[in-house]
Amino acid sequence: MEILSQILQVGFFAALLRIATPLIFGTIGELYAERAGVLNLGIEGIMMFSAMAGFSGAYFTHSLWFGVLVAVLAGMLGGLLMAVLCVSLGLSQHVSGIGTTLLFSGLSFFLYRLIFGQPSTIPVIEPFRTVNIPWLAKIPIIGPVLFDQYALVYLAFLIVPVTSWILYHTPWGLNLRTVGENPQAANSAGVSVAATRYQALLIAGMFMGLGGAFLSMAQYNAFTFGVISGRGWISIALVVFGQWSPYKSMAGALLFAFIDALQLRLQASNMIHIPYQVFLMMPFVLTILAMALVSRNARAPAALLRPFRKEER
Amino acid sequence: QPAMAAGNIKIAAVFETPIEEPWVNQIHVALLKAKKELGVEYTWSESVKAADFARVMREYAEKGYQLIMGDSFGTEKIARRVARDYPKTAFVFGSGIGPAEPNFGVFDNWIQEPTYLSGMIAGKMTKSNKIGVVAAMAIPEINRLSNAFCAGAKEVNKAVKCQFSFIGSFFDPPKAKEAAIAQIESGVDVIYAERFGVIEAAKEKNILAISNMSDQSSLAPDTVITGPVWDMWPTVKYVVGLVKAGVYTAQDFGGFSYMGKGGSYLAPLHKWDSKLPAAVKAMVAKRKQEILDGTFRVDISESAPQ
Amino acid sequence: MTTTAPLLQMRGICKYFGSVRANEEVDLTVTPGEIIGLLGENGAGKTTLMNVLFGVYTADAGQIDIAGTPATIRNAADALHLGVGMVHQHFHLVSHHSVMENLLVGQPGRWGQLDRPYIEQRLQEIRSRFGLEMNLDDQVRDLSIGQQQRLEIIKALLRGARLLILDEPTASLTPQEADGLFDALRAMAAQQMGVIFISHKLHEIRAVTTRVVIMRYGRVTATVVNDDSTTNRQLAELMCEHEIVAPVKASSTPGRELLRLVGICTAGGLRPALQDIDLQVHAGEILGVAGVSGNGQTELADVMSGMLTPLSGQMWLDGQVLRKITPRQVQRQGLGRIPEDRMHTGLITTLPLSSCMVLPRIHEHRFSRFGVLNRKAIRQFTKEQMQAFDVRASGPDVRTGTLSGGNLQKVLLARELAWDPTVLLAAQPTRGLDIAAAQFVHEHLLRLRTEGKAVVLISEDLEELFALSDRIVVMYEGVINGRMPIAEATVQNVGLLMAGITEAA
Amino acid sequence: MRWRLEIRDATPLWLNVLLPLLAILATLILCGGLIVLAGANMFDAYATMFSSALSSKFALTETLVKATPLIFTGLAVTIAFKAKFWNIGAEGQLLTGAMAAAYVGALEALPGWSLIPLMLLAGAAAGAATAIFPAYLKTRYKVDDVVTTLLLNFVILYAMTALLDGVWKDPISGYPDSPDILSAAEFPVFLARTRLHLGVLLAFIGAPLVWFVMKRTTLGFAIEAVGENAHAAAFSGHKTSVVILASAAVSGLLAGLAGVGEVGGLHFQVMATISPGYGYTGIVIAMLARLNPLGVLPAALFFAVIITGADSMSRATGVPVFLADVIQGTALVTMLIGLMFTRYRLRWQRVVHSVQEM
Ligand SMILES: Nc1ncnc2c1ncn2[C@@H]1O[C@H](COP(=O)(O)OP(=O)(O)OP(=O)(O)O)[C@@H](O)[C@H]1O
Ligand SMILES: Nc1ncnc2c1ncn2[C@@H]1O[C@H](COP(=O)(O)OP(=O)(O)OP(=O)(O)O)[C@@H](O)[C@H]1O
Ligand SMILES: [Mg+2]
Ligand SMILES: [Mg+2]
Repeated sequence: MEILSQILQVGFFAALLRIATPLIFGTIGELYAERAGVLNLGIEGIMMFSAMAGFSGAYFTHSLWFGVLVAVLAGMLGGLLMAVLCVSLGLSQHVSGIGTTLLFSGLSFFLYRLIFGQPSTIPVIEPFRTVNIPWLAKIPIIGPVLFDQYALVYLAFLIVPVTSWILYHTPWGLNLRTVGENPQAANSAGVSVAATRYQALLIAGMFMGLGGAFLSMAQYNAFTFGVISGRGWISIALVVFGQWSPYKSMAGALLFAFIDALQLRLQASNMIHIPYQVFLMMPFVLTILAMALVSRNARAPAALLRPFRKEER
Repeated sequence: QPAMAAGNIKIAAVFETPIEEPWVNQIHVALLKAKKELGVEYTWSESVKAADFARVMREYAEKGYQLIMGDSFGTEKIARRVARDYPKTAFVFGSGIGPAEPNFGVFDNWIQEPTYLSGMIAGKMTKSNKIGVVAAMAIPEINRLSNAFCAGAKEVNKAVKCQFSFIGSFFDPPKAKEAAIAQIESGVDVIYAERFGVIEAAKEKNILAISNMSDQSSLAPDTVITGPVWDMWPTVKYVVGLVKAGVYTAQDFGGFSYMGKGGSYLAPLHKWDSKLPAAVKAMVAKRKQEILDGTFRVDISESAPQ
Repeated sequence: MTTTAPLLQMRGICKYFGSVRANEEVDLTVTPGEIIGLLGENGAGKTTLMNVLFGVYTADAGQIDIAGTPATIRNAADALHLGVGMVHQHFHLVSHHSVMENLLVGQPGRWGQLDRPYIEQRLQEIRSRFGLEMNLDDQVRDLSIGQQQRLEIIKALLRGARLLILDEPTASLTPQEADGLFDALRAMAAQQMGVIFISHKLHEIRAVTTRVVIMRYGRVTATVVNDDSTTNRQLAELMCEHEIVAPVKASSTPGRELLRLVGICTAGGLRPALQDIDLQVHAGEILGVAGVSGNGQTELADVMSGMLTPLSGQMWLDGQVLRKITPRQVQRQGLGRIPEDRMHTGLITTLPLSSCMVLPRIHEHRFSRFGVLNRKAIRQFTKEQMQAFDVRASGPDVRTGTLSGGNLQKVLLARELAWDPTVLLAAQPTRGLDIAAAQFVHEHLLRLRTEGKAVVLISEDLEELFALSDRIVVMYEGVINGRMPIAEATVQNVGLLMAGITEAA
Repeated sequence: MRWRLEIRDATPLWLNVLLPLLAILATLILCGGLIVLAGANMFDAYATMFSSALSSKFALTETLVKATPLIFTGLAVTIAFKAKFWNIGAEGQLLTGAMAAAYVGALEALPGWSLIPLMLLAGAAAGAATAIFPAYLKTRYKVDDVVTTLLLNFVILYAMTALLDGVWKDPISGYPDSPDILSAAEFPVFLARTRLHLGVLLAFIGAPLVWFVMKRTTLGFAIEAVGENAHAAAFSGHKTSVVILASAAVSGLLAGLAGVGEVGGLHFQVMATISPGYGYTGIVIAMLARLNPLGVLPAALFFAVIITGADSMSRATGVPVFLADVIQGTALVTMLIGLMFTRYRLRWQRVVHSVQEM
């Protein structure tokens, strides 16, 4: 009963959307890469790097949106590296991804130190404010939940239908899916596999960049070391959980956020005395369980993990 | 017994976290001050993983640093083992256990006194009678503060209820912020920001916050009333003196972090100097004096807060 | 010389893969209305040449003129743009997409959206011009091989191909489907298109082409006009270095029953379900299984080799009933198996040849003891088998995938026959093989028969079935709807059964 | 397409030697740029880096000690990846191994001589069990192994901190660390005043042993066959799920031993931060070694040199420590590119033009 009263609060749902936002960005980004046949394990490092770059951009220009732009470019840089490694050079996607994460997270901290030194109080920016959509925000209950959020939250929930539309209703989306299923088929239909995968990875990087930007510029107002804290890895899990579908992946992100928001409230309410780590691991355990239930019908893009070299067979 | 240090001594610090971590930062700041004012040589390593901790300590010891300091969240025993192998080097580490002969001295962030005082302020300032603590994890150092904060509040306001949340890591400000928001939404209106991220939530939600470890008023002058500050300077100054004089022995330097020695205090009120009700100010000042006089002792409870 | 500009003129094409000279100074001309047959042994360079033309490979030297103007073909998009379409030896279809999606790939959209109406309209045109039809909303994975073939051709025509390349398109078509395809090709030629048709089946080449180009070791060695003056034998001789002699089938009387299936049923779903399959095969007998691809032959082979667990039914091998039908069990009971897909089921192309050769028998005492491999024995055995079956490869350590199709098939035969199986299950054993290699396989099947073994031969090549089998059964939609001794079998009655028309009806 | 990659018929030996060296050189030059950016002298910095990893007994033994968990996790990943069981979970398996070892090592009821062998056994078993679970989900329910192994790392980490925070908390320090193991359970050290412990020896024995299993036994044969083509292996009578489970077990066992080594040889207790991501680095090591168990040794040593060396270098020169991660990442990338050219060559491809003498 008390749990119910915790959930049925405006703030709970608002928190849910906020927590889900970086996950949605990461998940949708990863989705583009995987639908094109590339597992981007670089996501954790790329999100970290763009969180840092975006924050620095905003810090020095005092323009948040400029910071977002920098974050997006930084994310695309990460996508580009992945593309060079596992598209142009056809290297193993696992290693390219782990290498990218290693390199980009190292680089984030390194550059952060170079730029900001070792200050005794961490540099902060004035973060994004929530955008209150006039009239709509006044609607009781759903108003404050849906229409009083950060601009990037709106964007996150916007890119889900847009992505779905792109994937299933545009020529480019079809080419992308074909590249991820059967690169030979795409190639012989005149679609450049390499170019498509490059584009997919760049778009993926862009969204990962937005995820990073959200964390260091909206949800928090500084870049610190734990700012990503595994959210990239979780995004990878959510793509599989969502069976490579944008809407289902979003549902996964929302479920994950639901559990996280709930555990924060249960902890605070002192209602149940179990180790707080149990709450922390709940999202992970539930994701594994849910996957065990749905996986039998799930099917990864057939060409996932396979490099494509034109003249090889 | 460590030998007499000739002239300029060399100090190294080994920190497990990045230098931004609030506790580590206080040690670091004090050592920087020692470099400037006492003319010691000072180098440090940040972000030294537990797995590398011993190696880095040994490296400094091998290189002839006379004093090695550092934090030790999970590296306590590692540090002790290394110290045993270098009896001529002085080691001073944050620790919950006592010193170890001949050369392993300890300190701790005994800042429960100012934390208690800020708890009293929180107890007076809350309107909902719900106050909160968002902390990293339930380890003794943190429990001590959480409990002192809550006890201070309860002393002045019997109706106060305390809520505690742990985020499970030392660094995850977005999560700390969400945890704080969760508390605020359940009615908390004064919150103790043990970790980064909490003050931002308080500011956004227009409630009051108590900072931690350093003076963080600048982050949100209207939100942050005050907060306990840990000052490692007295400790550092004393230890450096001992090492310089060649009379260093393994001791518990924890006492130097008490208010009485100037090792901890309540952060300046800044803007709140004028906003805080005079009665509250007077009450805090009185209790502070009693602590300094030794007539009031803040109870130390290191069990996980309930 | 013809007066009209040739549709295609390839001159001096060279293509090397490392040290392999796949194409050397190749010239090829196609004029409008021509159907060119491209003939050559496995590995002669036919596919490579076509891949160069289609932009999949970039030639090392040479020039390509399309419709009289020099063309630069860097990729398939260029080729499609120039009106060259290609149906690959292995289909390039996305099996989890719909027919519509497969047709739309690489097509520009309208208003940024997929342009379905355009495809519908083009499909209408293609239907009226060439008589090819397709249901747009089917999933490719539900289509039969013949339908997938058709889809590939439509895909090419849809792009306005004026020159169509078909690389071994009939390898798994039924005679009727092949005839349908030939009608379409003739219709194209009649409309002044050019067609390049690759096949190992001489009768097809003879039936449909106007001119035959013969390749050998990467070079064009002969060009023959296809008319009454040329004979099959001539073509075969131009193509191969050694003489082709059709194997003779000695008479033999069936002995005791070696294999028996009773009431085999399997679950349906994406694959056709087998219903109540009963079969017996006797010593000294080859049983042919005919049927249009996708009517349960693959499933039958999978059940027999233990890869598909039947819902009900039993299997006897050499008089003993199998408790569980698993790969291990059927092997142990003396069933040798040549799977339909040698590259993906039979062999592991990335492993050394020697590993593939002992893959099913690695636990035998001869090859390993207490879990430790006897590598000497393995290599020795591989060498012996390579010698015995004339496998042409540099040695037992060579990567299996680098062998040609014919040699891969020999490896499989060598592996399975080494154990002296009492029954051999051979599924499509000559698919894609050139005449010489196919001959080699046939000889071995017949040898088993004379040795008093039993063979189950599943094939879509009626000619092959008629030449080798003692009895034929026909499969249609998962049931055996006809059985007859070979003496009674004709292309007509078997063809009707394959189409599902039983005599009673 | 102007430049294209062409597969080599054979790789000359000198390339196999030269290319990794070139890769290292490229890494040093690229990261040298960052060192200069940080205001230090590149040559001094590198001199410090290599000397502090290699130049003294202390440095050398520390490098070997550092390489030990990397060898174990590298081998673990090698075996799993060979079977195409994408085990990203060596990290979690290391943790369970470490926990088991720390638990057994602190049991007073056991005779002293039995502690070390039992710790090894328990750690190996715990690691194996941890890896078998996701492998079972994969073979039985087709659950994506990349995701389950990855997520399990978090679950295990939280479970471990919950234990350390609760029932298993060291009663003396009150920190979320486990109590110390008994002194009889501490691994013997081979060289006085160093930390060259039993685990180091085991790691260096382990690599050839794993090589033997992979190349010379039926289990290795089956693992490779199933990994390369599970369908074909099944057709030939191999039980693919059993083979995958077996490879997962061996993989987890090795990762578990990495944890045992850290507990028995270095820390004598478990804490939440016992592994700075050795499980993930193991993936990198395994791939650098091109999934060859013997190659794991040089790859792990190379990484150990970078980690210890770059660490000391950054301390000596004031370059931010995070350079060590950057060097590792860069080294991985350049090494991958370098190794690729042992299999491929870059060839200038003329786009077809007219042949003059037609
Ligand atoms: N991508 C490739 N890499 C390396 N070698 C190749 C490649 N493609 C073809 N070859 C080689 O080029 C030669 C010609 O092969 P190709 O496939 O063109 O023969 P083909 O005439 O089509 O044979 P088949 O009748 O069996 O289809 C062969 O020796 C083949 O091994
Ligand atoms: N990937 C490859 N790399 C190098 N050489 C190859 C490769 N693939 C094939 N070859 C070479 O090609 C030769 C013949 O192989 P290929 O597969 O082209 O034969 P094929 O006759 O075309 O078979 P199929 O009937 O399958 O078309 C082999 O002997 C080998 O030397
Ligand atoms: Mg071929
Ligand atoms: Mg071919």
